[in-house]
Amino acid sequence: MKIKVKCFSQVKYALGENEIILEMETGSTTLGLEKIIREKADGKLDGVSLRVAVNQQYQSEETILTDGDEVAFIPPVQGG
Amino acid sequence: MKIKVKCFSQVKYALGENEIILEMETGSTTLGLEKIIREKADGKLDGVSLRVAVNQQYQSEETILTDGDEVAFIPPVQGG
Amino acid sequence: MVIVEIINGPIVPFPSNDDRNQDGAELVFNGRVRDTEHGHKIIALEYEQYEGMAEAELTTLAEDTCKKFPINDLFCKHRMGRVGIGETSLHVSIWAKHRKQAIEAMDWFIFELKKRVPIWKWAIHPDGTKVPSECTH
Amino acid sequence: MVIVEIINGPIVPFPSNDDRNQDGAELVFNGRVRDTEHGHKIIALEYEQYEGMAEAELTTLAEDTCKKFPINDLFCKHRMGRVGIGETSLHVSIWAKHRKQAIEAMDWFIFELKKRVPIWKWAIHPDGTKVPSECTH
Repeated sequence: MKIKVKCFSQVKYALGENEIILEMETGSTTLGLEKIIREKADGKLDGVSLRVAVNQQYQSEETILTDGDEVAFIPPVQGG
Repeated sequence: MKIKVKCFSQVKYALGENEIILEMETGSTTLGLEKIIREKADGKLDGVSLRVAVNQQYQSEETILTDGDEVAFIPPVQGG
Repeated sequence: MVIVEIINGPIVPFPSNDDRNQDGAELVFNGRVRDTEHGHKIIALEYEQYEGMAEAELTTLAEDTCKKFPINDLFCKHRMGRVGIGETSLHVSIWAKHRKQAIEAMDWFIFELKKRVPIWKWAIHPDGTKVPSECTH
Repeated sequence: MVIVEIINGPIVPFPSNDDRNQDGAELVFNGRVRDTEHGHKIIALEYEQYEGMAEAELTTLAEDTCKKFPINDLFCKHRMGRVGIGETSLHVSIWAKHRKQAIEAMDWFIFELKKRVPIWKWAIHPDGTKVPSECTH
Protein backbone atom coordinates (compact mmCIF):
# COMPACT_ATOMS: atom_id res chain seq x y z
CA MET A 1 0.00 0.00 0.00
CA LYS A 2 1.06 3.61 -0.59
CA ILE A 3 1.58 5.97 2.33
CA LYS A 4 2.19 9.68 1.92
CA VAL A 5 4.45 11.21 4.56
CA LYS A 6 4.29 14.99 4.98
CA CYS A 7 7.48 16.58 6.35
CA PHE A 8 7.64 19.78 8.37
CA SER A 9 10.21 21.79 10.29
CA GLN A 10 12.97 19.57 11.64
CA VAL A 11 11.70 16.53 9.75
CA LYS A 12 11.79 18.44 6.47
CA TYR A 13 15.22 19.81 7.37
CA ALA A 14 16.57 16.36 8.27
CA LEU A 15 15.18 14.58 5.20
CA GLY A 16 15.41 17.43 2.71
CA GLU A 17 11.90 16.60 1.48
CA ASN A 18 8.46 18.15 1.76
CA GLU A 19 6.74 14.90 1.12
CA ILE A 20 7.69 11.23 0.69
CA ILE A 21 5.61 8.45 -0.81
CA LEU A 22 6.41 5.06 0.71
CA GLU A 23 5.35 1.57 -0.26
CA MET A 24 4.46 -0.36 2.91
CA GLU A 25 3.12 -3.78 3.74
CA THR A 26 -0.48 -4.23 4.78
CA GLY A 27 -0.76 -4.07 8.56
CA SER A 28 2.07 -1.58 8.95
CA THR A 29 1.65 0.91 11.78
CA THR A 30 2.60 4.47 12.64
CA LEU A 31 5.35 3.17 14.93
CA GLY A 32 6.90 1.14 12.12
CA LEU A 33 6.74 4.15 9.86
CA GLU A 34 8.32 6.41 12.46
CA LYS A 35 11.22 3.98 12.70
CA ILE A 36 11.72 4.15 8.93
CA ILE A 37 11.63 7.95 8.96
CA ARG A 38 14.09 8.20 11.84
CA GLU A 39 16.42 5.83 10.02
CA LYS A 40 16.20 7.91 6.86
CA ALA A 41 17.11 10.97 8.96
CA ASP A 42 20.34 9.25 9.88
CA GLY A 43 20.54 10.54 13.45
CA LYS A 44 19.35 14.04 12.68
CA LEU A 45 16.06 13.44 14.48
CA ASP A 46 17.62 11.89 17.58
CA GLY A 47 16.29 13.67 20.62
CA VAL A 48 13.45 15.25 18.65
CA SER A 49 10.07 14.20 20.00
CA LEU A 50 7.58 13.51 17.25
CA ARG A 51 3.82 13.27 17.53
CA VAL A 52 2.01 11.49 14.74
CA ALA A 53 -1.01 12.62 12.76
CA VAL A 54 -2.86 10.32 10.36
CA ASN A 55 -5.03 12.07 7.80
CA GLN A 56 -4.50 15.31 9.72
CA GLN A 57 -5.67 13.93 13.08
CA TYR A 58 -3.35 13.49 16.02
CA GLN A 59 -3.07 9.84 17.10
CA SER A 60 -2.20 9.19 20.71
CA GLU A 61 -1.59 5.46 20.16
CA GLU A 62 0.01 3.23 17.59
CA THR A 63 -2.32 3.14 14.60
CA ILE A 64 -2.62 0.66 11.75
CA LEU A 65 -2.20 2.38 8.41
CA THR A 66 -4.30 1.86 5.34
CA ASP A 67 -3.60 2.46 1.67
CA GLY A 68 -3.57 6.15 0.78
CA ASP A 69 -3.11 7.42 4.33
CA GLU A 70 -1.41 10.77 4.81
CA VAL A 71 0.94 10.67 7.78
CA ALA A 72 2.92 13.44 9.43
CA PHE A 73 5.49 13.18 12.21
CA ILE A 74 5.03 16.40 14.03
CA PRO A 75 7.99 17.95 15.85
CA PRO A 76 7.28 20.40 18.69
CA VAL A 77 5.03 23.09 17.24
CA GLN A 78 6.00 26.77 17.36
CA GLY A 79 3.03 28.88 16.39
CA GLY A 80 2.41 32.31 17.82
CA MET B 1 -8.01 75.91 61.55
CA LYS B 2 -9.68 75.47 58.18
CA ILE B 3 -10.00 72.00 56.60
CA LYS B 4 -11.24 71.45 53.08
CA VAL B 5 -13.16 68.21 52.57
CA LYS B 6 -13.49 66.94 49.00
CA CYS B 7 -16.56 64.80 48.35
CA PHE B 8 -16.82 62.09 45.71
CA SER B 9 -19.24 59.39 44.67
CA GLN B 10 -21.35 58.18 47.58
CA VAL B 11 -20.02 60.92 49.89
CA LYS B 12 -21.00 63.60 47.38
CA TYR B 13 -24.36 61.91 46.88
CA ALA B 14 -25.01 61.65 50.62
CA LEU B 15 -23.98 65.24 51.44
CA GLY B 16 -25.08 66.93 48.24
CA GLU B 17 -21.77 68.82 48.12
CA ASN B 18 -18.59 68.69 46.05
CA GLU B 19 -16.55 70.31 48.75
CA ILE B 20 -17.03 71.46 52.34
CA ILE B 21 -14.87 73.87 54.35
CA LEU B 22 -14.88 73.09 58.05
CA GLU B 23 -13.51 75.01 61.00
CA MET B 24 -11.79 72.55 63.34
CA GLU B 25 -9.83 72.75 66.55
CA THR B 26 -6.06 72.37 66.53
CA GLY B 27 -5.15 68.72 67.10
CA SER B 28 -8.18 67.36 65.31
CA THR B 29 -7.62 64.12 63.43
CA THR B 30 -8.90 62.32 60.39
CA LEU B 31 -10.96 60.02 62.62
CA GLY B 32 -12.69 62.96 64.26
CA LEU B 33 -13.38 64.48 60.86
CA GLU B 34 -14.77 61.20 59.53
CA LYS B 35 -17.19 61.11 62.45
CA ILE B 36 -18.40 64.62 61.58
CA ILE B 37 -18.85 63.71 57.92
CA ARG B 38 -20.74 60.52 58.76
CA GLU B 39 -23.03 62.49 61.08
CA LYS B 40 -23.70 65.06 58.38
CA ALA B 41 -24.63 62.20 56.04
CA ASP B 42 -27.36 61.24 58.48
CA GLY B 43 -27.06 57.49 58.03
CA LYS B 44 -26.58 57.57 54.27
CA LEU B 45 -22.95 56.47 54.63
CA ASP B 46 -23.68 53.64 57.05
CA GLY B 47 -22.08 50.49 55.74
CA VAL B 48 -19.91 52.42 53.27
CA SER B 49 -16.24 51.85 53.93
CA LEU B 50 -14.19 55.02 53.57
CA ARG B 51 -10.46 55.35 53.17
CA VAL B 52 -8.94 58.71 53.97
CA ALA B 53 -6.54 60.81 51.92
CA VAL B 54 -4.85 63.92 53.29
CA ASN B 55 -3.47 66.28 50.67
CA GLN B 56 -4.11 63.60 48.06
CA GLN B 57 -2.15 60.88 49.87
CA TYR B 58 -3.81 57.81 51.32
CA GLN B 59 -3.34 57.59 55.10
CA SER B 60 -3.42 54.15 56.64
CA GLU B 61 -3.59 55.46 60.21
CA GLU B 62 -5.29 58.23 62.12
CA THR B 63 -3.57 61.46 61.17
CA ILE B 64 -3.43 64.83 62.90
CA LEU B 65 -4.70 67.57 60.62
CA THR B 66 -3.13 70.95 60.09
CA ASP B 67 -4.58 74.23 58.88
CA GLY B 68 -5.32 74.22 55.16
CA ASP B 69 -5.30 70.44 54.75
CA GLU B 70 -7.35 68.94 51.97
CA VAL B 71 -9.07 65.76 53.11
CA ALA B 72 -11.10 63.23 51.15
CA PHE B 73 -13.04 60.25 52.46
CA ILE B 74 -12.73 57.82 49.65
CA PRO B 75 -15.50 55.28 49.08
CA PRO B 76 -14.64 52.08 47.19
CA VAL B 77 -13.13 53.15 43.88
CA GLN B 78 -14.58 52.03 40.57
CA GLY B 79 -12.18 52.89 37.77
CA GLY B 80 -11.83 50.80 34.66
CA MET C 1 8.25 53.74 29.62
CA VAL C 2 5.01 54.88 31.14
CA ILE C 3 2.34 57.15 29.65
CA VAL C 4 -0.78 57.93 31.69
CA GLU C 5 -3.59 60.20 30.55
CA ILE C 6 -6.91 61.05 32.15
CA ILE C 7 -9.02 62.66 29.48
CA ASN C 8 -12.43 63.96 28.57
CA GLY C 9 -13.93 62.84 25.31
CA PRO C 10 -13.48 59.69 23.28
CA ILE C 11 -10.32 57.64 23.67
CA VAL C 12 -8.01 57.45 20.69
CA PRO C 13 -5.98 54.23 21.10
CA PHE C 14 -2.23 54.38 21.42
CA PRO C 15 -0.65 53.58 18.06
CA SER C 16 0.32 50.04 17.27
CA ASN C 17 3.46 49.74 15.20
CA ASP C 18 5.96 47.36 13.65
CA ASP C 19 9.05 49.32 14.67
CA ARG C 20 10.20 47.37 17.71
CA ASN C 21 12.73 44.58 17.61
CA GLN C 22 12.67 43.36 21.20
CA ASP C 23 8.95 43.26 21.99
CA GLY C 24 7.44 39.92 21.13
CA ALA C 25 4.15 40.81 22.79
CA GLU C 26 1.76 43.72 22.44
CA LEU C 27 -1.33 43.40 24.62
CA VAL C 28 -4.17 45.90 24.45
CA PHE C 29 -7.18 46.12 26.73
CA ASN C 30 -10.26 48.22 26.18
CA GLY C 31 -12.68 48.40 29.09
CA ARG C 32 -16.09 49.28 27.70
CA VAL C 33 -19.41 50.37 29.17
CA ARG C 34 -22.12 47.70 29.33
CA ASP C 35 -25.82 48.54 29.31
CA THR C 36 -26.45 47.15 32.78
CA GLU C 37 -25.06 47.98 36.22
CA HIS C 38 -25.96 45.51 38.95
CA GLY C 39 -28.88 44.24 36.97
CA HIS C 40 -30.28 47.69 36.25
CA LYS C 41 -30.53 49.06 32.73
CA ILE C 42 -28.40 52.15 32.18
CA ILE C 43 -28.02 54.48 29.23
CA ALA C 44 -24.48 55.64 30.07
CA LEU C 45 -21.91 55.87 32.83
CA GLU C 46 -20.42 59.07 34.11
CA TYR C 47 -16.89 58.82 35.42
CA GLU C 48 -15.71 61.05 38.24
CA GLN C 49 -12.13 61.46 39.43
CA TYR C 50 -10.32 63.00 42.35
CA GLU C 51 -8.54 65.49 40.15
CA GLY C 52 -4.80 65.41 40.69
CA MET C 53 -4.77 62.37 42.93
CA ALA C 54 -6.27 60.05 40.30
CA GLU C 55 -3.56 60.81 37.76
CA ALA C 56 -0.83 60.66 40.40
CA GLU C 57 -2.03 57.28 41.69
CA LEU C 58 -2.42 55.94 38.17
CA THR C 59 1.10 57.03 37.27
CA THR C 60 2.54 55.46 40.42
CA LEU C 61 0.65 52.27 39.68
CA ALA C 62 1.91 52.16 36.09
CA GLU C 63 5.47 52.63 37.35
CA ASP C 64 4.94 49.94 40.01
CA THR C 65 3.74 47.57 37.29
CA CYS C 66 6.85 48.17 35.19
CA LYS C 67 9.00 47.43 38.24
CA LYS C 68 7.09 44.31 39.26
CA PHE C 69 6.94 42.71 35.80
CA PRO C 70 9.56 42.54 33.05
CA ILE C 71 7.64 44.68 30.58
CA ASN C 72 8.99 47.52 28.48
CA ASP C 73 6.08 49.93 28.19
CA LEU C 74 2.73 50.54 29.79
CA PHE C 75 0.46 53.13 28.22
CA CYS C 76 -2.90 53.97 29.77
CA LYS C 77 -5.80 56.32 29.11
CA HIS C 78 -8.83 56.67 31.34
CA ARG C 79 -11.83 58.63 30.19
CA MET C 80 -13.83 60.97 32.47
CA GLY C 81 -17.37 62.30 32.20
CA ARG C 82 -20.21 60.68 30.36
CA VAL C 83 -19.33 57.51 28.42
CA GLY C 84 -21.97 55.90 26.23
CA ILE C 85 -22.80 52.19 26.05
CA GLY C 86 -20.12 50.28 24.14
CA GLU C 87 -17.58 53.07 24.36
CA THR C 88 -14.14 52.66 25.90
CA SER C 89 -13.56 54.07 29.38
CA LEU C 90 -10.16 52.46 29.98
CA HIS C 91 -7.49 51.75 27.38
CA VAL C 92 -4.24 50.01 28.31
CA SER C 93 -1.41 48.97 26.02
CA ILE C 94 1.50 46.86 27.25
CA TRP C 95 4.66 45.98 25.31
CA ALA C 96 6.90 43.21 26.57
CA LYS C 97 9.47 40.73 25.40
CA HIS C 98 7.20 37.82 26.24
CA ARG C 99 3.46 37.20 26.21
CA LYS C 100 3.27 35.67 29.70
CA GLN C 101 4.60 38.75 31.45
CA ALA C 102 2.43 41.09 29.38
CA ILE C 103 -0.67 39.15 30.43
CA GLU C 104 0.32 39.01 34.09
CA ALA C 105 1.15 42.72 34.12
CA MET C 106 -2.18 43.62 32.49
CA ASP C 107 -4.09 41.53 34.99
CA TRP C 108 -2.32 43.04 37.98
CA PHE C 109 -2.41 46.62 36.70
CA ILE C 110 -6.18 46.63 36.19
CA PHE C 111 -6.82 44.74 39.43
CA GLU C 112 -4.84 47.34 41.37
CA LEU C 113 -6.39 50.24 39.43
CA LYS C 114 -9.78 49.07 40.66
CA LYS C 115 -8.47 49.06 44.23
CA ARG C 116 -6.51 52.26 44.56
CA VAL C 117 -7.09 54.84 41.84
CA PRO C 118 -9.72 57.38 42.99
CA ILE C 119 -12.13 57.16 40.08
CA TRP C 120 -15.84 56.41 40.40
CA LYS C 121 -18.77 55.58 38.18
CA TRP C 122 -22.21 57.12 38.25
CA ALA C 123 -24.98 55.16 36.58
CA ILE C 124 -27.25 57.16 34.30
CA HIS C 125 -30.66 55.51 34.22
CA PRO C 126 -33.15 55.63 31.34
CA ASP C 127 -35.18 58.28 33.23
CA GLY C 128 -32.09 60.49 33.39
CA THR C 129 -31.40 60.07 37.11
CA LYS C 130 -27.78 59.73 38.11
CA VAL C 131 -26.64 57.68 41.09
CA PRO C 132 -23.28 56.40 42.30
CA SER C 133 -22.67 52.88 41.09
CA GLU C 134 -22.06 50.75 44.13
CA CYS C 135 -19.98 48.23 42.28
CA THR C 136 -16.86 47.55 44.29
CA HIS C 137 -14.94 45.24 41.98
CA MET D 1 -18.45 33.53 17.66
CA VAL D 2 -15.17 32.29 16.28
CA ILE D 3 -13.19 33.56 13.30
CA VAL D 4 -9.90 31.87 12.39
CA GLU D 5 -7.72 32.85 9.46
CA ILE D 6 -4.32 31.61 8.35
CA ILE D 7 -3.02 34.11 5.86
CA ASN D 8 -0.06 35.15 3.79
CA GLY D 9 0.98 38.78 3.92
CA PRO D 10 0.61 41.42 6.59
CA ILE D 11 -2.08 41.05 9.24
CA VAL D 12 -4.85 43.62 9.23
CA PRO D 13 -6.27 43.69 12.77
CA PHE D 14 -9.89 42.79 13.38
CA PRO D 15 -11.93 45.98 13.74
CA SER D 16 -12.49 47.43 17.16
CA ASN D 17 -15.90 49.03 17.59
CA ASP D 18 -18.25 50.72 20.03
CA ASP D 19 -21.36 48.83 18.93
CA ARG D 20 -21.63 46.21 21.65
CA ASN D 21 -23.70 46.59 24.78
CA GLN D 22 -22.80 43.43 26.67
CA ASP D 23 -19.03 43.25 26.25
CA GLY D 24 -17.21 45.08 29.00
CA ALA D 25 -13.83 43.77 27.89
CA GLU D 26 -11.99 43.76 24.59
CA LEU D 27 -8.54 42.20 24.77
CA VAL D 28 -6.19 42.18 21.81
CA PHE D 29 -2.88 40.38 21.52
CA ASN D 30 -0.28 40.86 18.81
CA GLY D 31 2.56 38.39 18.80
CA ARG D 32 5.49 40.01 17.04
CA VAL D 33 8.83 38.84 15.69
CA ARG D 34 11.88 39.71 17.78
CA ASP D 35 15.33 40.06 16.30
CA THR D 36 16.78 37.14 18.24
CA GLU D 37 15.94 33.43 18.40
CA HIS D 38 17.68 31.53 21.18
CA GLY D 39 20.31 34.19 21.46
CA HIS D 40 21.06 34.26 17.74
CA LYS D 41 20.46 37.34 15.66
CA ILE D 42 17.86 36.82 12.96
CA ILE D 43 16.60 39.06 10.17
CA ALA D 44 13.16 37.47 9.89
CA LEU D 45 11.13 34.38 10.72
CA GLU D 46 9.45 32.19 8.17
CA TYR D 47 6.30 30.45 9.34
CA GLU D 48 5.34 27.05 8.00
CA GLN D 49 2.03 25.28 8.52
CA TYR D 50 0.58 21.84 7.97
CA GLU D 51 -1.93 23.11 5.45
CA GLY D 52 -5.43 22.07 6.33
CA MET D 53 -4.62 20.61 9.72
CA ALA D 54 -3.31 23.89 11.13
CA GLU D 55 -6.51 25.77 10.37
CA ALA D 56 -8.66 22.87 11.57
CA GLU D 57 -6.75 22.60 14.86
CA LEU D 58 -6.83 26.35 15.36
CA THR D 59 -10.58 26.46 14.77
CA THR D 60 -11.17 23.59 17.19
CA LEU D 61 -8.99 25.33 19.76
CA ALA D 62 -10.87 28.62 19.35
CA GLU D 63 -14.16 26.77 19.82
CA ASP D 64 -12.77 24.93 22.85
CA THR D 65 -11.75 28.28 24.35
CA CYS D 66 -15.25 29.70 23.91
CA LYS D 67 -16.69 26.63 25.65
CA LYS D 68 -14.18 26.68 28.50
CA PHE D 69 -14.43 30.40 29.28
CA PRO D 70 -17.46 32.71 29.35
CA ILE D 71 -16.35 34.85 26.43
CA ASN D 72 -18.48 36.00 23.52
CA ASP D 73 -16.05 36.13 20.62
CA LEU D 74 -12.58 34.94 19.75
CA PHE D 75 -11.05 36.17 16.49
CA CYS D 76 -7.62 34.97 15.40
CA LYS D 77 -5.28 35.48 12.47
CA HIS D 78 -1.96 33.70 12.05
CA ARG D 79 0.44 34.79 9.36
CA MET D 80 2.47 32.34 7.23
CA GLY D 81 5.65 32.80 5.23
CA ARG D 82 8.30 35.37 5.90
CA VAL D 83 7.57 37.86 8.69
CA GLY D 84 9.96 40.73 9.29
CA ILE D 85 11.27 41.89 12.66
CA GLY D 86 8.62 43.78 14.60
CA GLU D 87 5.77 42.54 12.43
CA THR D 88 2.76 40.65 13.78
CA SER D 89 2.65 36.90 13.26
CA LEU D 90 -0.31 36.20 15.56
CA HIS D 91 -3.29 38.47 16.17
CA VAL D 92 -6.01 37.51 18.65
CA SER D 93 -9.03 39.54 19.70
CA ILE D 94 -11.33 38.44 22.51
CA TRP D 95 -14.61 40.05 23.54
CA ALA D 96 -16.17 39.16 26.88
CA LYS D 97 -18.53 40.48 29.48
CA HIS D 98 -15.73 40.70 32.04
CA ARG D 99 -12.00 41.41 31.93
CA LYS D 100 -10.97 38.46 34.10
CA GLN D 101 -12.38 35.86 31.75
CA ALA D 102 -10.99 37.62 28.68
CA ILE D 103 -7.51 37.52 30.18
CA GLU D 104 -7.77 33.89 31.26
CA ALA D 105 -9.11 32.88 27.86
CA MET D 106 -6.31 34.71 26.04
CA ASP D 107 -3.68 33.08 28.23
CA TRP D 108 -5.07 29.59 27.72
CA PHE D 109 -5.73 29.98 23.99
CA ILE D 110 -2.17 31.02 23.19
CA PHE D 111 -0.68 28.44 25.56
CA GLU D 112 -2.62 25.67 23.82
CA LEU D 113 -1.89 27.08 20.36
CA LYS D 114 1.79 26.66 21.12
CA LYS D 115 1.16 23.05 22.10
CA ARG D 116 -1.13 21.70 19.45
CA VAL D 117 -1.45 23.78 16.29
CA PRO D 118 0.95 22.47 13.62
CA ILE D 119 2.78 25.66 12.78
CA TRP D 120 6.54 26.09 12.88
CA LYS D 121 9.11 28.85 12.68
CA TRP D 122 12.24 28.92 10.57
CA ALA D 123 14.91 31.39 11.60
CA ILE D 124 16.39 33.47 8.79
CA HIS D 125 19.93 34.41 9.72
CA PRO D 126 21.81 37.50 8.54
CA ASP D 127 23.73 35.36 6.02
CA GLY D 128 20.44 34.23 4.49
CA THR D 129 20.51 30.68 5.82
CA LYS D 130 17.22 29.25 7.02
CA VAL D 131 16.96 26.73 9.83
CA PRO D 132 14.12 25.35 11.91
CA SER D 133 13.81 27.24 15.16
CA GLU D 134 14.11 24.74 17.96
CA CYS D 135 12.09 26.78 20.39
CA THR D 136 9.52 24.54 22.03
CA HIS D 137 7.57 27.00 24.11
